[in-house]
Amino acid sequence: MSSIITLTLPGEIMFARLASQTASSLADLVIGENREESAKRKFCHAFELAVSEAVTNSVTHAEEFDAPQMLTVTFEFEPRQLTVSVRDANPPFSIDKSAPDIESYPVHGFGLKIIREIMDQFTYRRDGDANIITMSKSL
Amino acid sequence: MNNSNITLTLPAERLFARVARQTASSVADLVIGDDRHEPAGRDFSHAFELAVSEAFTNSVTHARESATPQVVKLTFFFEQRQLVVSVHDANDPFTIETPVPDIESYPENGFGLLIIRKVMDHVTYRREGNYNIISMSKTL
Amino acid sequence: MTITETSKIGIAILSLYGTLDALSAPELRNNRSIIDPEKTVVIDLQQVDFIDSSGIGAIVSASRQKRQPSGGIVLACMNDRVRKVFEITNAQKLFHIFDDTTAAVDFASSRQSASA
Amino acid sequence: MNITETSNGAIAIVAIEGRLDALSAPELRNNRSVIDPEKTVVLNLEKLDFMNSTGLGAIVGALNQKLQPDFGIVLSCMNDDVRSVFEITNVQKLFHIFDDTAAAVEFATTRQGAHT
Repeated sequence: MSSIITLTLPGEIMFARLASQTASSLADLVIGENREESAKRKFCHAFELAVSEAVTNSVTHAEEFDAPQMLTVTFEFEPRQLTVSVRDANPPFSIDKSAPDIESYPVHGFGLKIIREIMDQFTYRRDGDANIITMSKSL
Repeated sequence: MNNSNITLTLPAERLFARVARQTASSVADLVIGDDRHEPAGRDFSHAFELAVSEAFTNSVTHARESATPQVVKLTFFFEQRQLVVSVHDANDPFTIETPVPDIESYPENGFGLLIIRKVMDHVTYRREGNYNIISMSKTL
Repeated sequence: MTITETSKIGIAILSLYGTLDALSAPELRNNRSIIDPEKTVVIDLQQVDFIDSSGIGAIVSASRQKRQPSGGIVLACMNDRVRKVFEITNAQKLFHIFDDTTAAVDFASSRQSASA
Repeated sequence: MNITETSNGAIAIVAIEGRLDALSAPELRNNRSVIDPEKTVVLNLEKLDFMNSTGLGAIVGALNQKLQPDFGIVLSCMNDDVRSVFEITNVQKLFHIFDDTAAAVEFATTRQGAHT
């Protein structure tokens, strides 16, 4: 049995924080009470971080629009798994960029690598003129 | 800070009251900005945690049994230092003019709307089509 | 929410940890020591990070279970966030409230023996 | 996010509290000691609850400002969540990281001494 939760917000940088905190509190519900603290902590942090990266990416690549575009973050809540997708109206992009070479002291480009590392699944698709990235992790 | 409109749609189940509450607290933190550690900031966030937890729990408690799963929609709108949150559900109409429970009678319910009225600056209820909308606002 | 139960000189001490709302209130309502009319219970609220009207209702209903409502439930260690909700609802009037569990247990046992 | 700054000899100790993400990163980037190429800074991350890749980029960016890329920025007291972001991206390779601030300051002072 899965439940759908949707969060729509303006594509502004302050809302990356909001989306990540909502994701963390949902992840906390997936775990429930009887998990020990560090497993709970890791699962919640994974979603807090992944959603923070995904929404930050959407917002920072939306510069060419004047008014902020609305983003939709959709959560599919299941007993042992949480799936979250982020939909924006930005131009198409690829999630297969390789991580930056560390020796070059890079300041950008870490976001996608972080998501790939901490989520079980991470996919991208184009839907009409919208990007949808989908991330999921199970217990 | 321009004005911003956020919506959160959740299944009408007790389990999700915490997500509603924590999201309300996060939005309130955005309105407060960096003085979230000051007492005024903490009270402002706590007020919205309480108000949203109560309003959402009321919607869940009175949700009708129906084939299609019932949902509760929260919208957050903030400008400068004022935050307005409204809670939409498809339940039967109700009133927010409930009497204050008489504490000596050890009441077990009726506290919800009392808490909302005490912690929020303004509370209004209206009917829109077959939806209830309770709007609550507070200025920092 | 999790409940850890200990007891001292015949008084049950329930330490609540986490959120006391509509979802977790039944756990408190169905606790064996809460339900037992003869048992005086100290509820330690130190680790409660959030309580709303459902939580207040569960604590008020606990005291209704007891033979002598005003003494059956004793509260201890209220943090500011919990105290604020008790004061909004005036529910603090229904309970003896102490800053630490030792004082709460001493009071509870004195009432227990007085009415036994 | 709150930044509090103290100093120990020539070393600036910048403590960051709260969340370091795209919303708060500019504050760190514009911090006077962070910008000063000659100033060695110990970044105390003890009270840093959350950091994402934008925050990480701000810290790497700070190091890029320094004349001494080896010890211009020294890090101390990372919690597990923050440490995981450094390790996932391998950025921990670029920094000397200590479990307590005193050790970080001592290291920075000796390196600074060796170089002046």
